[in-house]
Amino acid sequence: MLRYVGGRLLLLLITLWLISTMTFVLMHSIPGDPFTSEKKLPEQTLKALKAKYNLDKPLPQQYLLYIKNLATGDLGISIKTPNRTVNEMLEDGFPVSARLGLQAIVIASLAGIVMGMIAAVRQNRPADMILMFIAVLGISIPSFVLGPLLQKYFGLKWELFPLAQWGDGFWGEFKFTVLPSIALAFTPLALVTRLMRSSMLDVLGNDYIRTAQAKGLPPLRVLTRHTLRNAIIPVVTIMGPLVVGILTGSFVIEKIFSIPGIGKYFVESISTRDFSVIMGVTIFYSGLLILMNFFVDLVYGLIDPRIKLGEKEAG
Amino acid sequence: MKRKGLTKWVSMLAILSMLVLAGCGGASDADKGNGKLAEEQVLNVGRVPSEPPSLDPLKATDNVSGLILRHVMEGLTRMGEDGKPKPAVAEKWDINEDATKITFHLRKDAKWSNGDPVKAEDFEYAWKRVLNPDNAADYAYQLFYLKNGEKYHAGKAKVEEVGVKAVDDQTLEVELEKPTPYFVSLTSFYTLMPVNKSTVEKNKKWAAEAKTYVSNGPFTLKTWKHDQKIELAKSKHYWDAKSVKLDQINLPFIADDKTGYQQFKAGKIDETNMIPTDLTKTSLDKGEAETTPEAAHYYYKFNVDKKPFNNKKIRKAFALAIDRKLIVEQVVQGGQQPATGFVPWQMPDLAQNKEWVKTREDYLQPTAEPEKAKKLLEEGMKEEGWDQLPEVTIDYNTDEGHKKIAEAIQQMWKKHLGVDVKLRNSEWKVYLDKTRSGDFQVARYGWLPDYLDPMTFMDMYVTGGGNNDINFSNKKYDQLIKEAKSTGDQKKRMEAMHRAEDLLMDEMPIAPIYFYTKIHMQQDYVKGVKRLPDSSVSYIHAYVTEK
Amino acid sequence: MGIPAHKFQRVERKAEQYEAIRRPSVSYWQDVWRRLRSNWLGMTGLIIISLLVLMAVIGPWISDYTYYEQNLLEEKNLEPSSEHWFGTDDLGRDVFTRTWYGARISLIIGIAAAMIDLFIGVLYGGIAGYKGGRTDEVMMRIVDVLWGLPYLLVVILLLVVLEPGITTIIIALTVTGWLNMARLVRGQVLQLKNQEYVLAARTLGANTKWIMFKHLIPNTMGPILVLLTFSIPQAIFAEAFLSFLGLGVQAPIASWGTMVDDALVVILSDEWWRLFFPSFFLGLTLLGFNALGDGLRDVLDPKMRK
Amino acid sequence: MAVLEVHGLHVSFDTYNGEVKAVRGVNFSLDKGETLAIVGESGSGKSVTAQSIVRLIPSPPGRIKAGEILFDGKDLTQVDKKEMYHIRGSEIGMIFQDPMTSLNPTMTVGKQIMEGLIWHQSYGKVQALQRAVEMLRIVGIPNPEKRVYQYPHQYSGGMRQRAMIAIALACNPRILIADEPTTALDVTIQAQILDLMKDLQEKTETSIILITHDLGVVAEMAQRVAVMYGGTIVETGGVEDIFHRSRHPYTWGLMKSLPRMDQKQEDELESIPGSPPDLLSPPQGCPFADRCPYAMQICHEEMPEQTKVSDSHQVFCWLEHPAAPKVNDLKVNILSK
Repeated sequence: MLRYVGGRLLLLLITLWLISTMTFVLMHSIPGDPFTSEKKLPEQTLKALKAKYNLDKPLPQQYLLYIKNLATGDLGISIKTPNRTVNEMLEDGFPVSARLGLQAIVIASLAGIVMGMIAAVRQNRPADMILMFIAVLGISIPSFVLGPLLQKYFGLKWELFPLAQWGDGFWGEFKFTVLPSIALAFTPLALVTRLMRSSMLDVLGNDYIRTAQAKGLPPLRVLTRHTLRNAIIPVVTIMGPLVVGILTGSFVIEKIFSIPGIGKYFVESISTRDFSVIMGVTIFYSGLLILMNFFVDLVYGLIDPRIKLGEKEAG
Repeated sequence: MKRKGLTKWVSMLAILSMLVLAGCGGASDADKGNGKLAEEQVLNVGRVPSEPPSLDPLKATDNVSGLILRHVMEGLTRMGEDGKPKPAVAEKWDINEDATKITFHLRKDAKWSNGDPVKAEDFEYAWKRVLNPDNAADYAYQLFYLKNGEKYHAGKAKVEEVGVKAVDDQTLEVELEKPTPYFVSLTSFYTLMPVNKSTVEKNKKWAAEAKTYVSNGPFTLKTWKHDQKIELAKSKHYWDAKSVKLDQINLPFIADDKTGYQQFKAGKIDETNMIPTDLTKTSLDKGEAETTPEAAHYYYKFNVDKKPFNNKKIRKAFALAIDRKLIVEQVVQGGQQPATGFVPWQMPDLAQNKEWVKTREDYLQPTAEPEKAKKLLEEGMKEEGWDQLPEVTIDYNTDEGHKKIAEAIQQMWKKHLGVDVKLRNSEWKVYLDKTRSGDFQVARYGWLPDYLDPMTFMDMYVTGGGNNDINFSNKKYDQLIKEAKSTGDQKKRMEAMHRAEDLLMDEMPIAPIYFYTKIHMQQDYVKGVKRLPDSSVSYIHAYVTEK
Repeated sequence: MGIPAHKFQRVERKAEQYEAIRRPSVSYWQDVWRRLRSNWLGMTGLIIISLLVLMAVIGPWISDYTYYEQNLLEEKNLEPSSEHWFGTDDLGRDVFTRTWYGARISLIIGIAAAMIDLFIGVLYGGIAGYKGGRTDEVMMRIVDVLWGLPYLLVVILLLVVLEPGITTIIIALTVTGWLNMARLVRGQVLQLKNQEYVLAARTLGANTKWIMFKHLIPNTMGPILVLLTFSIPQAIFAEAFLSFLGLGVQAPIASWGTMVDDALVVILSDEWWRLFFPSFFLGLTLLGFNALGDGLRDVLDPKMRK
Repeated sequence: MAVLEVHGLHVSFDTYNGEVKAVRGVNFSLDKGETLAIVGESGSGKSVTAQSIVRLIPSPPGRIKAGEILFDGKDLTQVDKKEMYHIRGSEIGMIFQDPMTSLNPTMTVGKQIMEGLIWHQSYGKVQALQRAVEMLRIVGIPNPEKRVYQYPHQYSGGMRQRAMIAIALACNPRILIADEPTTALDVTIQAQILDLMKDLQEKTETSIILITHDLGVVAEMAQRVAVMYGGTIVETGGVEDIFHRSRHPYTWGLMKSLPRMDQKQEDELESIPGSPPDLLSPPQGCPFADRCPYAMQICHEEMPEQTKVSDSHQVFCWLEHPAAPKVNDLKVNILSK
């Protein structure tokens, strides 16, 4: 096991290196640089700017410089907001995105699992149909539509929650997080519900459920003790990338609700070609993603003792 | 002028006459509400979509930084409501006859927020700092007017040779490369604002946080919560603090127009420009929003190197087949003006002291002229010996507004010229790359002026000009622009530029569409907000009455 | 007892009759179809989708308008009426025609992208999960790499390299679209491959392909179908985003995604029909696919087939 | 004294194709310490009958249409859910056919045994664990202290069925329903498991309902046998009655298909031609009539009545009718064609 974990951590570094190298290449192979703008800057200004950010050097040299800084944990300075370092941007923004994301994940996974279980137990009956309808709403109303709708009704019309912005302190922030959390949770909720329903149905058909029932366990106990764990693998699988995606913020939700998270950097850094931010958020995101997928793989083994990773190939 | 202005520099008489005028008009915002000052003088402004990139005048390049800088900092002059420079840190100034040497006399009571006096040296330091190539300031070119400014920036002159010098604490001498009568107006621009020399030298990151920020304007930077909000507080060190009524201006960052709009509706925001484009017409019709003209031009540019727009008649035909009035009234719907020439409204003709557009003939009709256009197209095709027009594609960068206009124009060209054109949209920087490299036939463009003088438009299309990516080249035109640039005589300058515009509109390398407006909404209890001809907005003398 | 004696006569049977097959034998797909036909949920889904496809084909054709013809002066933002069944948009175009024209693009893109995701994802994830060990390790790290790359950068590169159009959109959508499917399938296969029936099949000498397609894939069909029904709307909305960047269909051609995008503002104004119709049919499509998915799940579920 | 009495049980499943009448009027009783075997081929309704006793038929689509199941004088079709949960597991235990799939793969065997104890007998965790170890030892699992913490996939097939028995018997139920307990096992292990069950039954006086299609198992385990066909019991009696004095053509068929020691290797086992009736539209008359070599007209038209051969032996067949022809000596010829 220890060797497996060690091997995975080494692979993590290699994967991360691959991602950053490919991103670096991609980033420099698309048109435009941070200083391309509608009004063309004078040649000498461009030269000075490029020199300042080492962009005048040959690419391999830029790459080595970048990797060198990266090794020391320095992600560099944002080219478009020159008074902030990428590290600062991530340090300030990530807790905000993560907070919102965690709330959304909790809503989506808990409610989704419960709703999925209900739908499965009540298969093809009204409760199941209603839940399917909700799930379809959840996927057919994208967050860029849902956000403004929530704002219009819960913020403007009924004045239940603030329309947008962000507060101070944990509880001061809470009311600001309600609407965006809901908006953020909606689609994952639908996905978790549907996946859970489907794999619950698979599990409910198994013989050991009958064994559990024959033991005289009441249905709720059968569901929680015997079906949940066996049915949750698909949900756990999609949770890996989903959690990372949500924790690192959503561009759309953060924009609509004016939330100071890091979600916007994923889009804005690329549209402004802010090279250092692109690299910074990519490394941050993929590091998190790889860790999370690693974690998911470990969780597989905990959930189902039959799953043994890192073993010799089957057959 | 609709709004009651309490301009400090205008004489008492002027104030009186304006009040009378406002009374006659009956629509002054002082009439709305009961006019009693509210207890809390706090204004919530919805104009900041995201974190300002930098509040260091050296690095600021965008509207948001500009908006904040205009309130926390003060240059030698400030733009007045008539578009003319008004005294600010400089009490007065002298210009020599050919507009190559200007002496600014600074007021004694101008102070930094840390109590230091504002000295001429701060300006000299700030300007040379902008020009210093090591600092790589995007807007260094705003100071290329200074003698040797461009050379110093290019590393071809020494810093001492740059034409700015603090003679003493209150006197700043400026030498210019060429006659530049509008240089005084430029001193209100944020790149030319002073910085506190000792602060900047001590702390490289002084402009990154509210705590370390030292400013000389009517407001100070009270809070800067990154990615979240900025709060400005009235400065007690400001020389004219007594005419500032607001205690605080809150600038929450609101990235989405729809959110800004709803925030305004919810009363969380008092003044904003965040109105979704599709709602402008409704908001204007309901009277909740207003527009002000903006000296900027939205047009299509023809690549004169690419068929079929190498032909002047064909260019003209396409330009004539655009119904500008229809686009303005039915597509963009924000009170814009159909463009009938190149230089937009609000630009002054400094020789006649009138708006430029009123001193020139209309080169085009606001509506389409289908017969003329069709005839020109046929003639053009005959000239080129084409039976069939080469395929035409409109390029635009993706944005809801651009797309709608492109769709409308596509339809107009089909209807009026019988030509099927294609649309092609691209991501912003890809689009820039395409247009820069000449990989387009006709593309949308919008030009916002750097300063309030027609030259900011006219020198764009000189041969080899930095932004002349349509490769337009005309010797006569180049000659006229050169003429205008070499004299301080407004009459000669304006005349030359008028002739250049005649020529440009005859060659028609661009198809004018409309002149921009700025839109805003303001709660009834907000008074004294000023909107200036350079389309900036000022809250310095704003106040809040009881609701 | 009053039973007549003749009732106690022996009734002779021929031997063949014993073997008479009570239920006609059917092929696998015939069986699926027969069972689906009796599954009202699946049939509802199938009918909804068929109707939508039918309308996408004939919708633009039965309307008097084209998707591009504008009438800026007289017919902007008209409510639904007998003239314009779904109203008109802000350039005075007929929303009915645009909706069904958009249906063509959105349905093609949604279904094609989902199918490609399914194909690659199931194959890749199945192999990774089944092989396990180092193969799985390497294959899943490749997935991580693709996932970690900033998608927008990839898309912009495609924008430069490829001509805009439906094919390009589908390529862009499937470059990373299959990753989720692959991970899901792999997770399921990891769980299933150690189950007794698979072990049994393996001991009996069944080859990998057989085990994959006869044992593993059918048993993970439920989650696959769920993810599949989700990748359709995702593709449809992503298409709007990609078209926004310049990768996809060019204006004035609309898709549901771009129509929803363009009509977003009606949340704050009154022209509800511009948002409602494309959203409604998009929702209906998803409802159809979800119902069909659930129905198929019931039909294909090996445990339910008795 | 009967521990369990089943009277006129009807169970149906509502499917898309219509109502499947899986059990149609089944009666039997079970005495204390007795083993009743219910035999019949698959689809005959024997498993449904067993599952109905503890109300474990999936509902919907299944439902008990009519009849009563008396346990301790209580009608199990009527008791409330809560009481039913108590009876299941604690009073009536169950073992299923496939030990491979009948254990929860994600729970240790120990926990699966302990669960019932904690739930029904309010055992503490430590106590329950001790009992689980004890149970494993009783069912003959070596090294139970260690095995109790293992997962099912670490057990072999036979061990799993032992574990299943341990689970079913942990609470000392009065009735054990064993639904084809050995079908999925190797022959050698089959014998071990049967021995184990017999052994345990002697010690605990548990009554067993043994559901099987394997007459060999019946011979070894049961005192009484009920033969089911097409959702009804066609013949019931003591083991001797059924094996040596059976009166129903279907039972004869079953006997014929039983492998015998004296059979030559090359002889094929005899089978009953045809297939069981479609219970979507069950035949009006005797369900076996279609396959019965002696079928008479009446067989196709009316259900046969019960004929009491002896106190312990009942049969449902028109051949028992005084008016019916005697066919005793013809059966072998006809069946073997």
